[in-house]
Amino acid sequence: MPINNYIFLSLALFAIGVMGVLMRRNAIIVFMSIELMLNAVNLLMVAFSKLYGLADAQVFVFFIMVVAAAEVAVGLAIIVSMYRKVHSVDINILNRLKH
Amino acid sequence: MKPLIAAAVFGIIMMLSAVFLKEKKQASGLAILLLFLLLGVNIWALTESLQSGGVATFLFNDMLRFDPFSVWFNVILSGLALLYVLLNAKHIEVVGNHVAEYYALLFFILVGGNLLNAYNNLLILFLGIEIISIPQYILAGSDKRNLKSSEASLKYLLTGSFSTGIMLMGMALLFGAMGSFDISQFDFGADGGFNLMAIVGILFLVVSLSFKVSAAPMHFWTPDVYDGAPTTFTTIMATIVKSAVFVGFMRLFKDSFSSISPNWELVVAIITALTLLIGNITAVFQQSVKRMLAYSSIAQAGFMLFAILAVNARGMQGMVLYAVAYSVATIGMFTIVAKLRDYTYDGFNGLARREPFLAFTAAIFLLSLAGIPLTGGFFAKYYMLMSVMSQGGYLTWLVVFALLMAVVSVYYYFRVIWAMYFKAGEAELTVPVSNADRLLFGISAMIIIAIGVYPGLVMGWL
Amino acid sequence: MKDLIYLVPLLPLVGFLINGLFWKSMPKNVAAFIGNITVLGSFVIALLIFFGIKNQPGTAGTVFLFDFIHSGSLSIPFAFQVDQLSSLFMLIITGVGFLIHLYSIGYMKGDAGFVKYFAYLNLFVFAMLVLVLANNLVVMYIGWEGVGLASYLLIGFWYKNKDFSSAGKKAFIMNRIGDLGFLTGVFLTLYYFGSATYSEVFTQLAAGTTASTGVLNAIGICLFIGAMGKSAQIPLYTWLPDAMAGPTPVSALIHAATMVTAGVYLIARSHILYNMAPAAQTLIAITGVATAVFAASIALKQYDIKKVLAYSTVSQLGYMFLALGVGSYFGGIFHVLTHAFFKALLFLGAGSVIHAMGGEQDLRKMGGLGKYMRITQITFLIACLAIAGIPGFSGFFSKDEILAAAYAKNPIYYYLGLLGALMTAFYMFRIYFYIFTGKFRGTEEQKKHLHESPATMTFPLLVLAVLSIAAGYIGLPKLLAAHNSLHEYLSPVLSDFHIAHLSESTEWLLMGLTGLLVVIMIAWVYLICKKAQFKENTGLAKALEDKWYIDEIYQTVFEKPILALGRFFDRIFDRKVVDGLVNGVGRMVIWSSGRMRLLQNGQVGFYFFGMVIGIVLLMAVGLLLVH
Amino acid sequence: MLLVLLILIPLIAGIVSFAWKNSSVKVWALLSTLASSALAVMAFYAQKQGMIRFDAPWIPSLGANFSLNADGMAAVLALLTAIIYLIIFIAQWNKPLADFHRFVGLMLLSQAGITGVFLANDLLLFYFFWELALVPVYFLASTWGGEKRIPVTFKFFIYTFLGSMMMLAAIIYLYLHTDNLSFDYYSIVQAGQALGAGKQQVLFWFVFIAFAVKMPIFPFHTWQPDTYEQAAMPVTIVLSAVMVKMGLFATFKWLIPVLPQGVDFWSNAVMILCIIGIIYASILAMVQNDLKRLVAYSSIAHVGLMCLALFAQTDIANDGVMIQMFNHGINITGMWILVAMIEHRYHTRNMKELGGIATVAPVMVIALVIIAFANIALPLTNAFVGEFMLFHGIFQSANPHHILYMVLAGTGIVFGAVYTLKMVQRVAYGELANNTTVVDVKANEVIGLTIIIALILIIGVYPDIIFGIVG
Amino acid sequence: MQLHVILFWLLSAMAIGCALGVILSRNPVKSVLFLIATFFAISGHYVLMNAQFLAIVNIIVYAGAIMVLFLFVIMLMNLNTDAEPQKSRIIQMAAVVSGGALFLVVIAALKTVDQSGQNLIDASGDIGLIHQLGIALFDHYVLPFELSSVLFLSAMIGAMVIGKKEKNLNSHSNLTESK
Repeated sequence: MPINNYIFLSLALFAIGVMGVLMRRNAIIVFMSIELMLNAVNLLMVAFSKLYGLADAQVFVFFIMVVAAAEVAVGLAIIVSMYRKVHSVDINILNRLKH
Repeated sequence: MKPLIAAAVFGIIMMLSAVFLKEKKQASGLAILLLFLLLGVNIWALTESLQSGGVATFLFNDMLRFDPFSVWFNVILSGLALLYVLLNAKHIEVVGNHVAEYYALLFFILVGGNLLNAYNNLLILFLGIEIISIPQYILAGSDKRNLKSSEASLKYLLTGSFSTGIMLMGMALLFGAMGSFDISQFDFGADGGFNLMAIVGILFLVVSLSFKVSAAPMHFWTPDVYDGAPTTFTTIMATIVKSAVFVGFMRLFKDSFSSISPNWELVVAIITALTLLIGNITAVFQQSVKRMLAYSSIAQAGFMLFAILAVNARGMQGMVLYAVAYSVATIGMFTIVAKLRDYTYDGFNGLARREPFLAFTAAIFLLSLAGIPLTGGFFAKYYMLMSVMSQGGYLTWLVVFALLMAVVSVYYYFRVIWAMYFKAGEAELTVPVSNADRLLFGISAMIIIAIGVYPGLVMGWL
Repeated sequence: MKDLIYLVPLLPLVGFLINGLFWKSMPKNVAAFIGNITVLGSFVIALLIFFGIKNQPGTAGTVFLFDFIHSGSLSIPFAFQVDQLSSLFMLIITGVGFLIHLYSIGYMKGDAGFVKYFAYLNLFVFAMLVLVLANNLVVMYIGWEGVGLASYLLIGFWYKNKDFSSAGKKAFIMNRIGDLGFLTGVFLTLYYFGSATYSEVFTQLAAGTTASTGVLNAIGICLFIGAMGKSAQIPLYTWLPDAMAGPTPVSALIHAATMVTAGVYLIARSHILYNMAPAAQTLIAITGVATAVFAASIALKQYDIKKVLAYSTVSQLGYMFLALGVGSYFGGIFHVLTHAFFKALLFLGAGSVIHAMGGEQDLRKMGGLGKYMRITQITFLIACLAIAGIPGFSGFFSKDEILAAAYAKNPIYYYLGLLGALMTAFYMFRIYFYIFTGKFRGTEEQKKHLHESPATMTFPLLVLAVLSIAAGYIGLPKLLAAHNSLHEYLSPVLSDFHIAHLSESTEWLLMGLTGLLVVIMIAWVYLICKKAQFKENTGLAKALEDKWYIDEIYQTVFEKPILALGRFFDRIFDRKVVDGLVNGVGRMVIWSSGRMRLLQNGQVGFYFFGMVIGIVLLMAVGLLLVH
Repeated sequence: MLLVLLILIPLIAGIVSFAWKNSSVKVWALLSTLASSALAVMAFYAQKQGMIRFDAPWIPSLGANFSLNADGMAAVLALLTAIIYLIIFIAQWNKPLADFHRFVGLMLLSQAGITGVFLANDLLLFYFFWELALVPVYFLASTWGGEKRIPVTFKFFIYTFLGSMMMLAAIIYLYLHTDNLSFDYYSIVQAGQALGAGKQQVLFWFVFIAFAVKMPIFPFHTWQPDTYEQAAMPVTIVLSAVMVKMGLFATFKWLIPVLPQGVDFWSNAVMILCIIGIIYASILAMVQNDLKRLVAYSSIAHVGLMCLALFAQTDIANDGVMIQMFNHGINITGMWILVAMIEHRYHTRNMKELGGIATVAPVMVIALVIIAFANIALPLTNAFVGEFMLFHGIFQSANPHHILYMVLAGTGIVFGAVYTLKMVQRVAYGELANNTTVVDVKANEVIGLTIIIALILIIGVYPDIIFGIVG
Repeated sequence: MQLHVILFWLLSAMAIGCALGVILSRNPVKSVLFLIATFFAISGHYVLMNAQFLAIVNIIVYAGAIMVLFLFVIMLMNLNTDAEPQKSRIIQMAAVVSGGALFLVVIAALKTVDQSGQNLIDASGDIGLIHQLGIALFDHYVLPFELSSVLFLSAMIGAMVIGKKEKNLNSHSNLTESK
């Protein structure tokens, strides 16, 4: 498999993640779409790692996972605390701050 | 290296102290003590760096690169943090119960800031940005009785993670093209398709870093988050964090990407112009000073972006000046906002009668933000504009545009002065102004004027 | 002797300063004394200088005082030129000036602004002396505007009356229009000759100048525009009749005897220039004769004594300019001299009448005053005879010289001039008869009050009356005398220009014709005035009474449109257009701010869209560049 | 050192005044202005021996020096500034404003800034002082004055700041084109002259707009009548008597020599603007009822003439501008003081409600008449000398239309007479319109007016007192 | 056709299909499950590229831990219905167009990238093995490793600060209701 295929695949997943971010109203799904974007990046990293025969990119993937985990921990805490107040995870109702 | 370890350790100490400290005041006291120590450690590191002749040292398999600039900038960051805490301790204490934790997060932010001015590897840049961002998500949402705070936090989290994804894509593509994460190893000389990939990667990095510094069109989060977050934590976001991220941004583009600057210069120029336009114009209509300051911070980011466009030493000097002048003034302004009951312009009415000294220093802060000579803001802007104009070409017209926008900025900054000095009213303060506050405000104003008269103080030796 | 020349203007200046600075505490008699003694002092010195020059023409020359403006190539000295022409004028100014100062003591006795009055009067004498003594056009301009200032102050002397102060204002502004011409002339002179000093300019002119005739004409016309203003020629004459608002002695001194002749002096001074500028000369002659006739026609139907005298002055000034225009500079100066005496006398006489009438100036309220004030009547009559040009009186000789020269130039000038002279005789005797003969037409109260004026007032009348007769004999025509002492005296500085010699018989004929017609005219006036009936004027008479509506025309053509334009600028153009544009920019910024902030609609979804679209566009731009 | 003191004294005195919360601050202000006046006179005479200069390094990395130079025009204007501030404090002696110490402090700061503008020989330093002068004046004009003062002053500030920013762009551009990256006057002049004609033509407007707004020249003038009307009298004096000169002086020093080709290209356009301004402002002045607006418009006309002369670019015009700047400063100060006195006594500036003041306040009217005639350049007053040289200079100009320009500008002297005399008449003459009993003049006013009238007459009669030293 | 080629296409199809499932399914629980499936597909790719350790970690950390957390939260909020409000059709179309445009722009730029055709799917190389990664991680990348602890600390503090209920706060209207 040439690298191009992996680039296309990864970018396709990334784009799907972006679409998900754009089209969903559920904060959790949006967040999940972002995780999808991160995984697309991970895939690309691994492909490049393989291409160059360097471990660096794979290590980088570890750190992406680490950060993703931390972000998810904080993010879900925030979503939950938001849900506690308004009983919704719909991002459309987040409009007290505007203009 | 010492400041980095010190900041991390102090953060942990702060975190653990929450168990022992009963009083919020004690947490503040400890934080101030530790910040003094941190500043000391930073200055120690600076003297060492200067003694060694100012050569850059690489640490941890070239993960970090310390040079006098980064060390000096770290001194500035810790100094700003100290100034911030000294002025805002009382405001931090009223945000919530977890005061010690807030301070711990502040120290972690400083760790991230330190990484951003010393990184030599994209991974460290990524980690630095995340270490800075995650505490911000938390701080933004720390006022849990306030829905706006939670909303700000969630908005920041979602948009921030999104931009992280974009940044990672950029880094991945850059790695794909270069075969390395070490920014000093990048070689753009080679031909072929990989170069194009590198450019795509760089553009992804441009937009994602634009997000972190709140440049248009990635600025959307800024007004809402700055507005919704507790004022005192907005201060951190708008000053320490913004300066640190900018330095990271600048290092990457000046040290590493400058050789292919024609490929990204136009994009950054467009971002700069848009940022200036949106920040300044939108700020005009605001009624809330806090929100105005949020837009103003977008506008100021437009000016700071000039340092990235400039890719020369003047730009770097300008960045230091800007970081100090802008941050001190903004800390001062936000602190005053935090003290007021009413955040709108009307809330400032008659402040000059009630608190003449406070109003006077506020006027100096605002003059500095507007870039009036004799204040640090002027030289900051001056260096930025000069560094970019020396590039010539269409960038000259960008400078002219920036200056026109500076005229617009005078409108909204002076409305505050207008309210303070010329409008009748009783500006209500929720947190009283102590003499220590006055002293600190005075020192801040002195710093701004000192830089405004003699800019060599902060960048002369660089 | 001429080294003392600085004292001549200085003394009145000192008088002005003393009276001006201490006006609050100055007793009236001291003020009067200071005012009179300074002018008398000047007169004595002027007299000494005059005779010094007369006896030794070589002593004429320049007295340098100090550098006025000295910058780079521009050098304007403050220097006086003491020569025959200036000393003659100096004499008229100080002499007539002194008499009028003396007269004023009595005339102004009861006025609250007595001290101020003398201060102003001294100021006028000072400025007028600077005007005539100047050795260059710039210093002359100083005096030129200085007399304007004094005139402004004195016309508006009774400042509580808005009309009076308006008259002062009008006089100053009209003069300013002329002054602009004057200044332009000065700058042209400086530009083409590098100097404004007479001697240098005229030496260059005499030596053959590089400047073209066009330039010389331009300079000449510009300077003449200045003269038009000061000497009340068409079209800038309308201020002079209004200027009668001032105290009568002021009218006598400033608006008859001296100031208004400054224009004549200017042109006589610059005669070398005008000799080389034919177009300017012709313009002067035409303007002069037109003014002479036009003003005289208005004077025919005026009822205010001073107005009549004012139009008469305008008309006589027209004669002087006619003389200058046809090249008879002697004639012009001669008429200035004689006119100074008889017109001052007329005004002072009128002043005496007005004084007696308690301020009444309307002819229709007077009549038969002769029996109450004999001296006034007789002196007034002498002046009337002089101005009308009855042979033997001074006016006859000077006017004759002018008319003869005009005839030589172009007979049309002569006929028009003659027409003017006849009208002069008509209106002068019209007022003489109305005032002094017939029955008194005023109120009983006024009648009781009628009296001859005090000695300080009658003395000047008598002196002037003598002069009005005698002055004619210094300039007798060749026909009558071998010597023309005026010509002889002035000849070092002045010479007539290309005046064709008329044959003796023609000259006799002209003289006789003028004299005869004037006498007939007087007789006719006597018949008209005997009846002393005043009806509403209609038709032409109405137009004459209303001064040909010139003031109204000026108002409609100049004043009103400019003020309307001003209001338009003020209310609409400046505020709405110019400022509106400035404010518009500001409003546009605020408006766009209001629109732009709607982008920040609070919806994270929208923010994501914004960001993604932004990224796509930036990517597209950035990548397009590479390809 | 003399020059440094000229700036330092008001600066330090100003800062001290802020803390001097006592009515005796007026003594302090008077002392300070007396000291700076004495120094200014010394500097004025000292520069006869040769230009006096001061140079000290400031920001070496930028090539900016603290360099001051009092050549002819600068010395005259420094002297003017010192005298005007002295007169202001004398005239204001018995009229303490609210928060007088702040007023004094701001005034003295603005004095330091304005003096600095005139003396600076380094472009960056010049710009610094340019703004240092503006900011205190903003506060002054906004704090004390009429009802609408705040928005009006704000507009003034933004307008002038726009100019400043345009100028800043030009400053950076010029700086980057100097050989040795320096702000030094000669380096800047060299850099500017070395630029191509096209660049100079563009740069011209960047620089000139700042100055044109400050002067102001039609059509950049609309801030001016409103600001003059609304500001308190001392501030109006500062604005019109000295700040206006900043624009003219800067044009003379920092525009014409620096961008000669740009100036050549645009001078005709600017001259036409000036002429339009002269006539336009004069006509506007004729229909004003408010005394302050009348004087404001008359000032636009006068300044237009000076600017016109600057662009005539002849030596005599420049000398004329120099002396006329001084004269205009003195005369308009006198005018404002009188307007203030009238307003103080009658509580109105509307000429419709005034009249006949001569009956009750003859001394004031005498001063009014003298200053009014100085305002319309009557010979033997100072302004005549100035205007004469201005017109002469314009006439000598190499511009093909020089005669037309002179004559058109000359209509200004006719119009000037119209509105000035109209003003005198409506204020001073006629029946007394207002029966309030008034004091004629007070001692401090007499002193202030005497200084002004003395200067009017001395310079008018013997202008060599200035040319002998400066020329 | 070789097995790994078939596997590549199969896994790619699965990844993209499941990714689409994530963003298109109305039920959040289904979205989570689709996402887990996607992760499995991606792990399959990792295995193909001989990055076994990462493949395992991916499944353990992502699918096992993170996604469970998501699922947990969704269940907590009782969101397992199909009744979630949707954005309007137009916005959804716009989202697809925008995301597609991003994809196209980048692909257009990258389509010419390296045609060397190096096959990435082979069992050669040992960089993906735990031994190699361990050495890299704890030797070369020790600093980031340590730093990630700071990150986790702040995340921990964050979860605690955000999650914990606030009690007995002195009321402070300024902060509760900023205008």
